[in-house]
Amino acid sequence: MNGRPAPLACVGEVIANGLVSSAFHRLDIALDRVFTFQPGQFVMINEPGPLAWTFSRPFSVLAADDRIVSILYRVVGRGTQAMAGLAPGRPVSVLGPLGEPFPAPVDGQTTVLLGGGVGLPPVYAWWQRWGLDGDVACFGARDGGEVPWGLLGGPWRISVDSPGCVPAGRQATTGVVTSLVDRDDALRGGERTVLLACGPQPLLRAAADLARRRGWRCLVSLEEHMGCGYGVCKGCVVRVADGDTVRNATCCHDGPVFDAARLPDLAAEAGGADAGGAKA
Amino acid sequence: MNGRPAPLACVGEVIANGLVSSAFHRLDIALDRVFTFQPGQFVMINEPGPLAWTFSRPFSVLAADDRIVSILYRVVGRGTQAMAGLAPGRPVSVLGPLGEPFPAPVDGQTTVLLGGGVGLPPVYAWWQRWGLDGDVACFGARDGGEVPWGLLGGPWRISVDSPGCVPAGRQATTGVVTSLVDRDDALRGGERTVLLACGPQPLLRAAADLARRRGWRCLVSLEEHMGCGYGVCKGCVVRVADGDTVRNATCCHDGPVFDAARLPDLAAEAGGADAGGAKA
Amino acid sequence: MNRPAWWRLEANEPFRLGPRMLPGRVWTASGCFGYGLQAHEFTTANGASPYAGLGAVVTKTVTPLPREGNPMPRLVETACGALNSIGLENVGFAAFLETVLPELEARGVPTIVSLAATTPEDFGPMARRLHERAAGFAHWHGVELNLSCPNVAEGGHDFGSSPATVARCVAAARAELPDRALLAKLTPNTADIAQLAASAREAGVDAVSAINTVVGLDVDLRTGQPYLPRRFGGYSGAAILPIALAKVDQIARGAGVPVVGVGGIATVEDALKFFALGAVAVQVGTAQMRDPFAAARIAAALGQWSSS
Amino acid sequence: MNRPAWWRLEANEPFRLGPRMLPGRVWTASGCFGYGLQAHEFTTANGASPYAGLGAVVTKTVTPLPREGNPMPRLVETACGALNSIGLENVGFAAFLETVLPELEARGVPTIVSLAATTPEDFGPMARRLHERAAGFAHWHGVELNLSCPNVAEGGHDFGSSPATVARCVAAARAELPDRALLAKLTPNTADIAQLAASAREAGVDAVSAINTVVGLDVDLRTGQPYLPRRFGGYSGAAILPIALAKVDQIARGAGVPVVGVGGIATVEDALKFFALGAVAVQVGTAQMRDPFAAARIAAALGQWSSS
Ligand SMILES: Cc1cc2nc3c(=O)[nH]c(=O)nc-3n(C[C@H](O)[C@H](O)[C@H](O)COP(=O)(O)OP(=O)(O)OC[C@H]3O[C@@H](n4cnc5c(N)ncnc54)[C@H](O)[C@@H]3O)c2cc1C
Ligand SMILES: Cc1cc2nc3c(=O)[nH]c(=O)nc-3n(C[C@H](O)[C@H](O)[C@H](O)COP(=O)(O)OP(=O)(O)OC[C@H]3O[C@@H](n4cnc5c(N)ncnc54)[C@H](O)[C@@H]3O)c2cc1C
Ligand SMILES: Cc1cc2nc3c(=O)[nH]c(=O)nc-3n(C[C@H](O)[C@H](O)[C@H](O)COP(=O)(O)O)c2cc1C
Ligand SMILES: Cc1cc2nc3c(=O)[nH]c(=O)nc-3n(C[C@H](O)[C@H](O)[C@H](O)COP(=O)(O)O)c2cc1C
Ligand code: FES
Ligand code: FES
Repeated sequence: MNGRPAPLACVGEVIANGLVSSAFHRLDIALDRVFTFQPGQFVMINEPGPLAWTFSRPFSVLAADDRIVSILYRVVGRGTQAMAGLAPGRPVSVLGPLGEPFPAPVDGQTTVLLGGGVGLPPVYAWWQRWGLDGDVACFGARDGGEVPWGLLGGPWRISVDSPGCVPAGRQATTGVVTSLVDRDDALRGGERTVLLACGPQPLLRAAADLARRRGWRCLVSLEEHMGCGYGVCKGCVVRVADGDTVRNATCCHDGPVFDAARLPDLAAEAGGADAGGAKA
Repeated sequence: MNGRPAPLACVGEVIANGLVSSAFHRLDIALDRVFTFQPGQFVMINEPGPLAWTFSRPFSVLAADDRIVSILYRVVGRGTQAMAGLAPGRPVSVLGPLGEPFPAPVDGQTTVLLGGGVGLPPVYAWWQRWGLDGDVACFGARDGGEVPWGLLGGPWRISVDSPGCVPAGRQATTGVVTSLVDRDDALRGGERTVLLACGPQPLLRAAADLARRRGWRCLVSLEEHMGCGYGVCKGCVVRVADGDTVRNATCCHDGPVFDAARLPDLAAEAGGADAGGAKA
Repeated sequence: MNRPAWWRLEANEPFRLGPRMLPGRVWTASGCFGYGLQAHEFTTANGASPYAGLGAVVTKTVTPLPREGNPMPRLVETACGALNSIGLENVGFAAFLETVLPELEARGVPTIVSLAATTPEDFGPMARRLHERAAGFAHWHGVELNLSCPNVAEGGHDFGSSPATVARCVAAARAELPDRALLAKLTPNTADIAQLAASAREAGVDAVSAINTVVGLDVDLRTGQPYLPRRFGGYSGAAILPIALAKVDQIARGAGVPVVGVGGIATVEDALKFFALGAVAVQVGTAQMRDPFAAARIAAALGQWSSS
Repeated sequence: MNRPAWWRLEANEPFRLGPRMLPGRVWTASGCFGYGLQAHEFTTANGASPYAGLGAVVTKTVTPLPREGNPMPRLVETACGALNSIGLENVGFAAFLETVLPELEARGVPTIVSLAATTPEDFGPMARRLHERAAGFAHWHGVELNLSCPNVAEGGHDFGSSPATVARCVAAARAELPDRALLAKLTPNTADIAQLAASAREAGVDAVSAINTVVGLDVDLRTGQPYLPRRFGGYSGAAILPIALAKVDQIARGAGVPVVGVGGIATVEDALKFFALGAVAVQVGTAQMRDPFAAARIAAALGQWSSS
């Protein structure tokens, strides 16, 4: 909790909103103040005024530049559908940044980043902020069309569930996203290696499993349905081990980033076959 | 009820929507079928799908041209506010034409038309359809800015509550709209004269009063809050004299056009001072 | 939407409800579609009938004597629904029986007649006269006792919230209605609707309808007074859907009586939620007011799945 | 909006409620603003405090022992509101008393403590311990008995719907709470809320709060099952505003006890509707979840009129 940037509660204005791949929209919002965040943090988005949805929607911060905050989203339901229709100039309410971020790297640490589908923003933001030569950034998607190639430079390792739609000059491995590091001998047995993952549940399980096998620390960013996003409603609880006992933690305020070793629900069915790279 | 055009229930598309005076918007909607109506009839307007207001909103038909139906509206609340934001291309649901129209003229009839504020459409439509040289068309508004001059050609007599904003080459009398015919000797004592009026309650009262004094027949178009617009909910009833008894009639289906002589509520306070020409 | 995997019904096929078959499972709700005659005018220009595929039109509630209803205004739109205070304006049972019902029969509109009364024992004679006059009608399918209208000053509110009164009303009507479906429409303004439903079952209904409107109020901020002259109105529309679903679930799981779901239905998705909880049929009310084809559209969508 | 002509209150001025003065008439509702501590983080970057102008924060209901609450998911958004099934997750009365309440006092947050229990007699000891521990606290203003949470399996539902039980709960707490305001929060899931309010008045409350959430349900169409593991949830948000207004009116005109309005308030207009019906204060619940400044904004708007 310490060192988290102070969250804003304000109404911004859409300055850009459109597809950056076949499935992901990018929304850039101009605020009236500078926006700072830590990679892994999120914002609650809503329409202001009478059009507001009862609950705001959580989205990880993709990037921030002075007064502009950007998110990446997939249209899945009512809220994201409305978001996709927001033309430049339209007001958007923003609450954040919120939640526990991914930790900053310590000296000598090697970081492996695994993002799947719309789980990309936290790992992308971490890579942009802290990424070094020895670190490994991986992203998995359903197919090449879903990958926002423009965001992901050469160093990114890309996996796809099904081949196709990969632009000329770029490469993608067919398979689950964990396979991008599984075969990497340079990464075996690193005690100082930290795995940061965000994506669908099967990806998180595979990531936790991989980390356990290699003796890495593993931090995952979870998703839970949220009411408030700032810890007051207890609508988003996650079971977290605390020594010998398991207690409720809020995904929004204690998380969304948790140490995988403390998540019994993740361990429970770990190593399942379906560690797909793309969000359902 | 006989001879009313069969009503449509369909979703059209906005083709134009904008101010035609300082206070009145005109909305043109393209349908997939030819739209025919009788002057005095109205349509129920709504947004289709999940944005629909619980109740559709009634608006008199201003004009129709093949597949295009046009209305004139003033922004007063939530529904009309939303309507003002409908850009060309947006879908609009239209139910209608509905209700009892103003009667067509009979041979030898002189017709006096009185419209106030957004009560203009029914009398405008009547004038466009049936108006002859001997008829008199009058329109009252708050000021010259509110008058849709582009719609109202030379023959229209215009009154305004307060002078100002009258374009060069056009004329407007300051005063209530009934005063435009009150002083007209050519119109005294005509038994074959019919007065058709639509506008705010004080205008309708003044019109009924004038007609009574002159021995004219007077038909008024009433407004009531509506639920369905087609006679099924009994949410819009008006007290109407039926011989010796007074019973409920639906404004939407038995009206909105009624013979003023059959409306006890109109007579009750008739002749009030405030027979203003503009709708509140 | 697509057909959900759990969907099993044939919504547009006849199904048994009490002594007879009803033609389908999507109905219009009482008071929101008049006497079921007014919407015929939409057939000509739209190439389709608003009655197509309807299992029943539940007619506007009629009372033993004609009623003028409440003073205007009678309707208030709220943020996500509406309040009404119509006050059961109706032509009265005699006029209904002599002119309206025969016309519904002539037009082939599947009809369920909604009745209200000020004492439980009034339902007996009304049911008997219906039986006498309309026994031969092919399209008259049943009676729905409106035990729940919260707008009638003379007792409507407390009336239907006592299980004993519900039982007396049902018993009185059942005794005179041997060969048509008998439904009781229950009030949601009670702590335990399953108890009312169970009482109706024991007294002999074939199904209960749930829910009628929820007591609500809205204030006109210009005056600081309620909009409606009677202060309270009946709350309906999208806002009450989750309340109706809860009440239907309580009945379906707790009262052992078939239930017809009403409240907030505007789309096929809304209707499906009631069927998922075990409703045998659904009624469309407020949504029918803005779209005379609302129920017919839902019936058509469900019908497509049935035949596929 | 502009100040309505009928507006007479000074919403941000201290007013008497029972034995003491409360600092204002716009409060946050229990369960939607945590323990009143989490939102301090919004003050720094926004140049304003979410607590500014609040008459009280009603803290999340605490129970004698800590509770883990219900299984996830606990929230469902509906077309114009939400269902919750949190299940009274809370740190327990002891931890609340020792760590939370002193911190609220230290931060100067005007506080009303919400309590729930499984038997009426549990309220006595809790009130006594509060009185013993916090008698000297300047910012602790009272207790709200949550007699209405519909989500607790062990009786919460029927619990608060009997006038006799309401009276026992109130009497038990009142006996131990000599110098703080005592409120009873009533369930709307009853046919006669005015009766509950009258019962609370006779047993000694200073005011009643109305309403808690309405029982609701939503169905997940993919599975055909309710979204919430416990099937039912508490319905809140814009959709319940007309229901809350009706209940508040019934109490205000029928029970002779001051009433605090809760339910669906998101704007100053919504709040005004409760004041128009005679509410002495209002609480903001669900709207506070999407905007930590919701209640503060309403207080500021009303405060402007008071001073003008
Ligand atoms: C911390 C966090 C970060 C997230 N970051 C991103 C991101 O960067 N990009 C992105 O596309 N999505 C992200 N999500 C998921 C995103 O919040 C949901 O896709 C979105 O809320 C769906 O809203 P809807 O109205 O379109 O869907 P609906 O299904 O109509 O929503 C109904 C309700 O369910 C909730 N809900 C639905 N799906 C999810 C979900 N997967 N997780 C949490 N709540 C959900 C909604 O918030 C809403 O309350 C994140 C979720 C969390 C918790
Ligand atoms: C037969 C008829 C013809 C009409 N023709 C026109 C027209 O040509 N141009 C025009 O500008 N207006 C016309 N009106 C009035 C128009 O319907 C209302 O201005 C409009 O419904 C207001 O909607 P709102 O949501 O903006 O206002 P709100 O006040 O937010 O509406 C709330 C509710 O009150 C109803 N309502 C509010 N004002 C009126 C009103 N004056 N009459 C009836 N219901 C009202 C609305 O329909 C809605 O149900 C007509 C009304 C009727 C009955
Ligand atoms: C304007 C109006 C009039 C109604 N009249 C009746 C009635 O006469 N008898 C009755 O049983 N229910 C009546 N109802 C209740 C509806 O039949 C239905 O139970 C309720 O509105 C909930 O369904 P909905 O949300 O689909 O409207 C009326 C509802 C409305 C909105
Ligand atoms: C997530 C959530 C949790 C709640 N928890 C409590 C609670 O612990 N105690 C209580 O008395 N009311 C609780 N409530 C009810 C609210 O305090 C309030 O009475 C109700 O939600 C209606 O107001 P609203 O529409 O403004 O939310 C809760 C409501 C919500 C939405
Ligand atoms: S979303 Fe409210 S506590 Fe997490
Ligand atoms: S608006 Fe429904 S009967 Fe006239």
